Amino acid sequence: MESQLTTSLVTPAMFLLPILGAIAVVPLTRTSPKARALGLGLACAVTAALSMSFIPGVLAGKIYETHVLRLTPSIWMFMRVDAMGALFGTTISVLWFLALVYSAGYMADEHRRGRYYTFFMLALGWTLGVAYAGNLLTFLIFYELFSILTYPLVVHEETPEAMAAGAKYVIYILIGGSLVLLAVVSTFFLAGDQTLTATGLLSLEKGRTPLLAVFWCFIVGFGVKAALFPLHGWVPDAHPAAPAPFSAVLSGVMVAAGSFGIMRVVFNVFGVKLLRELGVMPYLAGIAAFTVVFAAILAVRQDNLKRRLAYSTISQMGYVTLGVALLGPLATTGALVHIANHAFMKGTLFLCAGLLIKRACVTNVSQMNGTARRMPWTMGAFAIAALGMIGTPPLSGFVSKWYLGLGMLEADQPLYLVILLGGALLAAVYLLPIVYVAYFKAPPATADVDERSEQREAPASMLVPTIVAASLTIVLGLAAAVPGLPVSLARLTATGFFR
Amino acid sequence: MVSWPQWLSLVALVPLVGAVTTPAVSRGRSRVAALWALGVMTVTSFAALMLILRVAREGPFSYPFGGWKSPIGIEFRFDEFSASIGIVCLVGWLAVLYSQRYVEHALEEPRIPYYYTLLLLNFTGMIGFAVTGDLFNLFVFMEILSLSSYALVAISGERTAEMAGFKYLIMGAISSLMVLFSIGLLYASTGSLNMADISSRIGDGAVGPIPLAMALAGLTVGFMVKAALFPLHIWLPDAHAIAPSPVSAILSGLVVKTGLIGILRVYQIYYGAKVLDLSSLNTMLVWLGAISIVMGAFFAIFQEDIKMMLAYSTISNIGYIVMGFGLASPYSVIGGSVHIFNHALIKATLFLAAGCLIHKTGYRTLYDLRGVGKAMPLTTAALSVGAISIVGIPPTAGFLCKWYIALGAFEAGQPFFGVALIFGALFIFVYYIRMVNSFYFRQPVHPEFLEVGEAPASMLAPVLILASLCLVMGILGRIPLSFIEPAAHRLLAPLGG
Amino acid sequence: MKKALVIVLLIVAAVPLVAAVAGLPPHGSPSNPTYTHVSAYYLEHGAEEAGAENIVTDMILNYRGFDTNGEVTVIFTSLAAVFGVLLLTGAVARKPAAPEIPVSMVVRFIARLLAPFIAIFAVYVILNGHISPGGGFQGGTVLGALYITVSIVLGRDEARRLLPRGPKPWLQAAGPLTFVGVGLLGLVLTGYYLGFPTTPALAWLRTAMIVVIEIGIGVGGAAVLASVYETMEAD
Amino acid sequence: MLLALWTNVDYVASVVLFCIGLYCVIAKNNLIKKFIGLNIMETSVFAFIVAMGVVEGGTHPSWEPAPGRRTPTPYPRALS
Repeated sequence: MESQLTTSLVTPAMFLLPILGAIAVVPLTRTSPKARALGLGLACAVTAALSMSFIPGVLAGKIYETHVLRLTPSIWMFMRVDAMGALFGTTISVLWFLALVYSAGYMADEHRRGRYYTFFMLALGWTLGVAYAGNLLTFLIFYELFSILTYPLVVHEETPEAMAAGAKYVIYILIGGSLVLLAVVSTFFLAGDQTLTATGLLSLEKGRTPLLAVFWCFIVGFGVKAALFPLHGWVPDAHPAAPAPFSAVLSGVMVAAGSFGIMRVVFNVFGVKLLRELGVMPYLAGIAAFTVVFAAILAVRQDNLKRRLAYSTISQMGYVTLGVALLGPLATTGALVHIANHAFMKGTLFLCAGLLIKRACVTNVSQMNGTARRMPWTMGAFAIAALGMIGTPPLSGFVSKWYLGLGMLEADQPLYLVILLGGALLAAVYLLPIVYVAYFKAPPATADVDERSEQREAPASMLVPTIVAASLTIVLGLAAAVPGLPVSLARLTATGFFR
Repeated sequence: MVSWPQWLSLVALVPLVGAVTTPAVSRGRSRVAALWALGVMTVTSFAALMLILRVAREGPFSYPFGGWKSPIGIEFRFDEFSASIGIVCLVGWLAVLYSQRYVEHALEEPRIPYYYTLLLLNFTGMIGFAVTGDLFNLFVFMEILSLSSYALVAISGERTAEMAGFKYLIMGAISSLMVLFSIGLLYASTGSLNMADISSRIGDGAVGPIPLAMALAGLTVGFMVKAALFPLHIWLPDAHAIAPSPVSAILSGLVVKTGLIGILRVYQIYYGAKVLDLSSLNTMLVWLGAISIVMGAFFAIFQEDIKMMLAYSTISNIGYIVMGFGLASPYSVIGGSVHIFNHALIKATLFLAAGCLIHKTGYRTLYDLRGVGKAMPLTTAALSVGAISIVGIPPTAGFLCKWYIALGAFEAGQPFFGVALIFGALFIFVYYIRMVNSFYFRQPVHPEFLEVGEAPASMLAPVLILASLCLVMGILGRIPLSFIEPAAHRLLAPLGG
Repeated sequence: MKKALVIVLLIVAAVPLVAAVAGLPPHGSPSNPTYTHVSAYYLEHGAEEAGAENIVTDMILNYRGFDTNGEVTVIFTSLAAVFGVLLLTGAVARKPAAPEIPVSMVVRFIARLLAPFIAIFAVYVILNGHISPGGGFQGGTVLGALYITVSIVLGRDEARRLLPRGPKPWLQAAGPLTFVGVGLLGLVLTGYYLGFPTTPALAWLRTAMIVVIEIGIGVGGAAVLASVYETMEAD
Repeated sequence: MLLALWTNVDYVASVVLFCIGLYCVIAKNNLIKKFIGLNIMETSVFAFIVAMGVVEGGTHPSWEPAPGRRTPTPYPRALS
């Protein structure tokens, strides 16, 4: 299928809208919180709708592109919506919308709400920019912006733990960002161009050594964000420190932005052919596989719920990288689909964790005995997402793992299949006990819990997004074959890369 | 109008006349002095604008004083590098505007007219330095500039300020004398003082290489002191931290750049002449630049005083620019030259905003200023924009320099320096994140200043204008870049690049 | 230890400097570029086209007049620096003056006697600058010295009368201002700042312009010297 | 080399003065002495420039204007 280029003015609108929305509501912060919430929700919803509106065109083989701005003769910004970008962008905007609605309830009694909402919306704008970036520089600009400008969200609580986590976050992310910058500069120097193309920018003419250096700079740079071992150090600290709705998007899509970056590098900058010649992918696959198992083992030992989920994110993102590293069409499909599916599953889990914190004052797994009796809807959503994460059919997690598994067989690497299954098993080990204690253990009968035990389910503003996210997990599993949903987009992408 | 030749002489003469008449016109009334200085800067800025428009249209041009042709008399020569007077006028104008309310608080009344006199003399020196085509004239303007800078550092009359000014004076005087001695060597060798003429005469090969090399060394070292390149930076932190904030903005944003313009002039003389192989000098500059980046950033991390921190960060940024010049590839020279402009904007934003904080709260350490973000949201927002910009987060103004110099390092075949540059910026971020943390995310130690509110409009407006320029110039970066490009290519053309 | 380091540094600085000056064209030889290039032009044409008989003055005020314009500004800068940094604050100004050391009658008498002659000599030096060695800088210094003498011998109040408060700031700026004034006149006449009319018919104007500049430099220099002395004495 | 040094002995003298001044500025702790050192350096540079003007058998002064005409006023500030 030949791809045709179409100029679209809607592309920049998608990332400008949340940013302008965030700026426009700043004056409303003091006067009218209601108007602010409505305005932001509207901006976010429109953004999500716009993202979705591209999907039919993309499925028909169109690529929408817009030249936004020429900064200097060698630096220009260029937006491009292809199947991969549309998949990621839609995931981002939908999850963000859910988290935003959830925030209205979650943040109601928190401090500095104006700052929170502003940066929350800005972060949406930047992340969409990453999804729709058409060249490396645009990618870099948005990547750095959303890395830096989410710092106020990470340290929002302003507790010493949050500050420490924030410092760790910034240092990790900046080192990664610097490496990416270095790699982008080198790519521009080596290739003389920076537009992302389906076949890759670089060629072997310049020799192997610079190419290898550039490749590892990219991988390490994005690997920090994608939480590849041993660069994952910031993830387990940042998640518990951040407010729950932000944790959800942080884990769901912002970590995935790193994996998305790796995909862009692998397929659009280097290209499949060149990487096969370079022969570096087995190393990357090894690292990713190790990350899967290692993080899952660590997750088992965590008592803090959000920390356990954070380790789970590291492990799941390892799957994505592993899928990319196998360099096969099916594995790539699986990796892409897993980005979307994981976003909703992990989003659900973190939103549930937030509900538990707010309504039951539960932060640790050991305090969760019997919570399902007080909060049946919450724990129901949690259970669905947990099962999805493990890969239980017919939930969405199963679909992506199915494709990944097929890809491993296709690449003739059955060893990785063992790792895939092992990871799933470990996921069961760290997630199912939570569900078990919540449903089947009696709640503790101590005095101080009694006064809070009055509190039951959260208000609808928080509960509804959580349940929607959980039901998306089911829908994406049951209706995986429907065109327009992740699988179709991912297959389209993969056939484009492996022509 | 644009090509009226007299703009070139007027651009240096207007601030000169304005400066010498300020005490007489104001007669001790500080408000009058401020307005006078503002008016003078407005006229000067207009002249500078005309010149920049003309150089963009026609390329370099010159103005012979007294009608004497170039080697006989003195000429002003306006090329693309001279266009740095544009930023001198812009930042100068804003700093004068800002000064009005700042100094009435910080200085005693009788000093104020002389403060404006010195400020205008300082601009005269910088403008003359940037536009002159004559080596001795360059020295004369450098003296005006240096003397007024020493005095401005010490103008508060406090003991610490006088000591800082003294240190600056000693270093500055030695460097001036080195420059003068080198000018003497060049004059003895060639019999000329006109830069273009010297360049063509030493290119003839009639002069022995040792005096030329020594003159090169003297000029470079002299200008390096002015530019505060490691290890000759020791005067800078005290002087820039202790001076009144608008003065700090000018010293850090503009005055140190004069040394860099001087280095560019030296290159123009020697590259054109092709008598000496400058690669070892360039290697030295690149290394010193790299060390400056790291040292400046490293020391800045340990500063509690906000202005001290900014002063050390200047050393880092000078390192960037010098590294860009030393790499001697088109991209890096363009990047370095543009960073002269961008860093002036950014550092002026930072110092002026810090000045607002000090002016309103009376505190200047990060510890004391905790939680000030709530009291002065606009000022601290400007500071944060400046911080993001100086670290080089795209698409702010500071990013262009990183991009171009790193690209230049690859182009010059020395990727190591590109790596050093990019990772040097990380250090810088560490201390700016400390600053942002203490403004926004920490509990105030002095809760009483939460009620102080923003600085007066005449101080806030320059800060906000500069901060928005930090953002806009990132997006409109192609304007200065395409402007500088021909000059950089002309500079490097004799190298066969 | 420090001393050894300093000496090493000095040797490091001195050896190449000595080598450099040794490599210069031979000292005093008439074939030096210093004579053959630009100076030759000055020597040849200075007397008839520049307006002053003393070629040094030609050079300072005409050919390279703009440098001198800058130098005069440097002097003014130092004045502004002194005023800006040392200027009396209210508190210090109200401090009672230190008891004056009595000056002997003889000294007073001689100072009074000589003062007019010194003044006349200063004026002579200033005005004669364009034909013989001398000029505004030198004459101004003599005038300034006169002021200092008067201030020391006859007392501060006596000296203050020589430099009244009203025109004082204008007098201090006289050097740069007359320079700029004459420069602008040249601009009107010849189209270039500091241009001097070259036609023989206007030779008198050329000389007059040079003399005006000399007077301006002289008065300005004297005023600066006097004011700096005044400020430092009070400090 | 030595011959060249001897011909240019005037210049060499100014270099020696320059170094003496530099020594004073760097090594002395007394501020006044530092200033005297600076003045020595300054004078040495003027001497160097004036020495360039000497021509054997020349009678009339024809040298470049040395900046020595500046009064020493630039530096009295810190003398106090």
